[in-house]
Amino acid sequence: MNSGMSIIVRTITRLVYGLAIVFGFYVIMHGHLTPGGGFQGGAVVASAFALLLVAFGAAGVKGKLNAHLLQSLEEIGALAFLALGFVGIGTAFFYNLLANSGSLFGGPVLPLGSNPGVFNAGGTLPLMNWAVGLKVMTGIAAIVIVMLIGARKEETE
Amino acid sequence: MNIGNLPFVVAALLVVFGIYTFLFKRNLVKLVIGVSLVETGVNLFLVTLGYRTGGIAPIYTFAPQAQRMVLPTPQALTLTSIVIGLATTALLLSFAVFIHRHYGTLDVRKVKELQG
Amino acid sequence: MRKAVILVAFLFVGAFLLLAATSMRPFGEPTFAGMDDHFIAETQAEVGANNAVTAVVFDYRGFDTLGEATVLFAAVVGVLALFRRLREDEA
Amino acid sequence: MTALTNHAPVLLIAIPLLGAFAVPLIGKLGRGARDSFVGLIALVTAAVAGLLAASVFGRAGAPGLYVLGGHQGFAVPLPSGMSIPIRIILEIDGMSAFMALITALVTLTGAFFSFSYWRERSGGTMFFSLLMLLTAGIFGMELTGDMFNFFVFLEITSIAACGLIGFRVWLKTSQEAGFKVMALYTLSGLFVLLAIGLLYGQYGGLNIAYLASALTGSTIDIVALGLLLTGLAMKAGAVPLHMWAPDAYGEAPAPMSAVLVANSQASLYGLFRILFTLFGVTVSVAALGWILIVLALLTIFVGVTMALIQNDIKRLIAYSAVSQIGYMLLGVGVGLAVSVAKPDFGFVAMQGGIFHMLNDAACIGLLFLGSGVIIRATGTRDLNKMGGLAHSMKWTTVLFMIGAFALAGVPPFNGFASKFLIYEASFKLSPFLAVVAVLSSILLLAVFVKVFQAAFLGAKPAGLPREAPMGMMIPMVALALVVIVFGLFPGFFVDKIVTPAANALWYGRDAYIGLVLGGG
Repeated sequence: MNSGMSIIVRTITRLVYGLAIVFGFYVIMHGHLTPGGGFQGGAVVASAFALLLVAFGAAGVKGKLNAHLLQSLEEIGALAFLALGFVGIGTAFFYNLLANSGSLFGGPVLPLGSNPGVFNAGGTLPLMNWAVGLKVMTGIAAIVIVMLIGARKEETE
Repeated sequence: MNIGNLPFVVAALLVVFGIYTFLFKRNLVKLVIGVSLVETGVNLFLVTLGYRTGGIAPIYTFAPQAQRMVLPTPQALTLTSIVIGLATTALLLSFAVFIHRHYGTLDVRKVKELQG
Repeated sequence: MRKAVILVAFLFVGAFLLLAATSMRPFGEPTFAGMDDHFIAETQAEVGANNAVTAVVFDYRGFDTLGEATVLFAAVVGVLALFRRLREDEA
Repeated sequence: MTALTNHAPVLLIAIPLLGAFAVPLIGKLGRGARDSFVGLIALVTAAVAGLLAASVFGRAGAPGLYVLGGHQGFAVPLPSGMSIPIRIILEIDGMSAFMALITALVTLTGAFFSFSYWRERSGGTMFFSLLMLLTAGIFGMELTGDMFNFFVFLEITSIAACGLIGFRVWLKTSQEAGFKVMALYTLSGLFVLLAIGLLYGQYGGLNIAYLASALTGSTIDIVALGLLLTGLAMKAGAVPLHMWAPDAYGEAPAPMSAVLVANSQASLYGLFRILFTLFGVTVSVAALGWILIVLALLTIFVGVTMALIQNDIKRLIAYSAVSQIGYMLLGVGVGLAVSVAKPDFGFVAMQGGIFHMLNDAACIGLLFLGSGVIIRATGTRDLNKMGGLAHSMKWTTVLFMIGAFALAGVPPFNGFASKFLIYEASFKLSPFLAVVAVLSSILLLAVFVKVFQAAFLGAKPAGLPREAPMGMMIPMVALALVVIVFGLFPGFFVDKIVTPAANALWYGRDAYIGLVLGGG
């Protein structure tokens, strides 16, 4: 099985995929301040995984990206998101308990209107961004890796 | 008809092209492309709904003062609909892979065990 | 015959959609924006997020987002189930 | 207890979701742990559904609210004095609670049947995960009071259902059916989304009650109605958009076919909710009612005649299931056609149509489970290759017979109770409708006499097929009990649960809107 693409693609991939992952995490982290959020950042990180898969082939990443491990991580992300929904069940499901509470991510936003961005605000939003980000990056990566391996099997038969 | 409504018309045309592809093409992958086209058209339509003339993105970080902002809800809806589109496309393509395994073809005229 | 019926249905749907697109309100001027104006005005005070879209996605319409995450989860489970390793007697 | 009742609507969606997310992790512990976890989740879900139904029917079906994510100020007043709810609201009235009961019944029996049915198969954890997702999606569709939320849950059911239809990847037909159903489900979902976009663009809100109060009957509203009608009729499997339904029911694993019927009924519920509550009096309901009646007659006729010529037992039951969707449409269509004048027989028709949803879920579920047992015992789906099963499978024979009689509307089973209401009321609107409905029922009886003769009667088969294990029998017996009890005491159930459900659609529009927007 011919795994992966030419040396040019592989070299560029080695340079770029780390940057893509870092940028994805940045987008997830600042979801409540800048354009982006859990879904978008997760998709960026997943695209880095997809890039690795395309450049090195299914055999090249074997043992490093395991679909079942990714699926387990995705379940953890989904459960964390559901749990964050349950946090506010004292009032209502999905009640934002942490917003303006003064504790973690509960800071007030000052000044109102245009500002440079208060990171310690948003209540459960940043946490949800993390949960969803984890879920999306692992979920999409799992889909891509499984479909790629399945499709490759097709060609060699 | 109002020429200012062109974005809506473009979105509707995309949907129409998608439905055309879905109804008249013979290749399963092209059917998936047709469904994706309809999806894109609907997403485009949702985004155009939220636009306000001269509006900026509804984000306050370093925003210019006293500007109109576009509506945030359609953007949230579009985000949801994009993820749903990704999910359906993935599943459809998986089915196409398995149909190719079983039937050895992607031609809808030959994939017809289920009739009547 | 079958093809003619499909063609007529297609033309009907297409005309229907274009009719809708041309009779929409003018582009760029939403008539009822009360809900969205509330989101834009209150996102910083109520939720504490500068990004109103994220505030809508995770707070005001958080339940939709749970559903959306579930859709993705369902797709992952579905795809993994299709490509799973089968038992001997099943192949 | 009150806290549990208050949170019941959201728990009904969140508990199956929790189950779906956790099953793959718990499945790593082994099959016993997985099965007991799934069983526990299914039981708890059914208990919560019962609790919710008890509280809703306890207050005679008056609607109740659950505002997600906020306790204060969930509505924004507009300058014109109208207000828009800004958060997602679950709104539960008699009809929603009734549908939740049906779903709980079908998914509970389906899950318990699957424990034995899927024992010797691979991928059990994913199978149960998809089942839980489908359950959560159906509950979400039935309980939500928000258009976009409805769409999201519609898509959850689509994807989970198609994962289940294509689950047996070694069957080429299941893959074909999976592709076909997924493509058509997606298309129908996109039609619904397009309509939601149109309504949002015109009125700036997504809540059903708010939209219902804002609709004016303009061109856009009519286009949106057309799109919703097409999309949901397609997803419910009404003729002429039924081409996916027999494939889906026929190719899915047997217990899942029953759940898929519940899924179609949820789409039907969405259709009724949109026709009665969202649009209601703003459009010409008589014309819409007649459209539904025509669709219903076509569905009944095509379903029954196609069932007559099938030799594949699952596909035969699948076409009968399609025809039963027609009876529900007929009952509610007759009600809708006369809902401006509100004569008594219109309400009776509504009762019949709605009651038939529950009865159909029970007896079609029983038949699908029975077909699963038969196929497992004989190893074939072809009726011509079966025969003599009554010699060794007495229990299955009796249960299958109960299901078939109930489906064909033979007294004293539950199918008769609801079909009789439909015949009676549709006769008053037009005798022709009743004639078609009665004749189709008789044909359906003929269909099942054929099945009976082919599969159960005849000489003893060579390798005597064994009776199904206890784990499959108990769910079937439970469904058969539902069939018999609802058939013997229809008056009681019509009074207690069907009338509030019919009331919610027929009279409940103002109360539904008023509860969200205040005043009303």
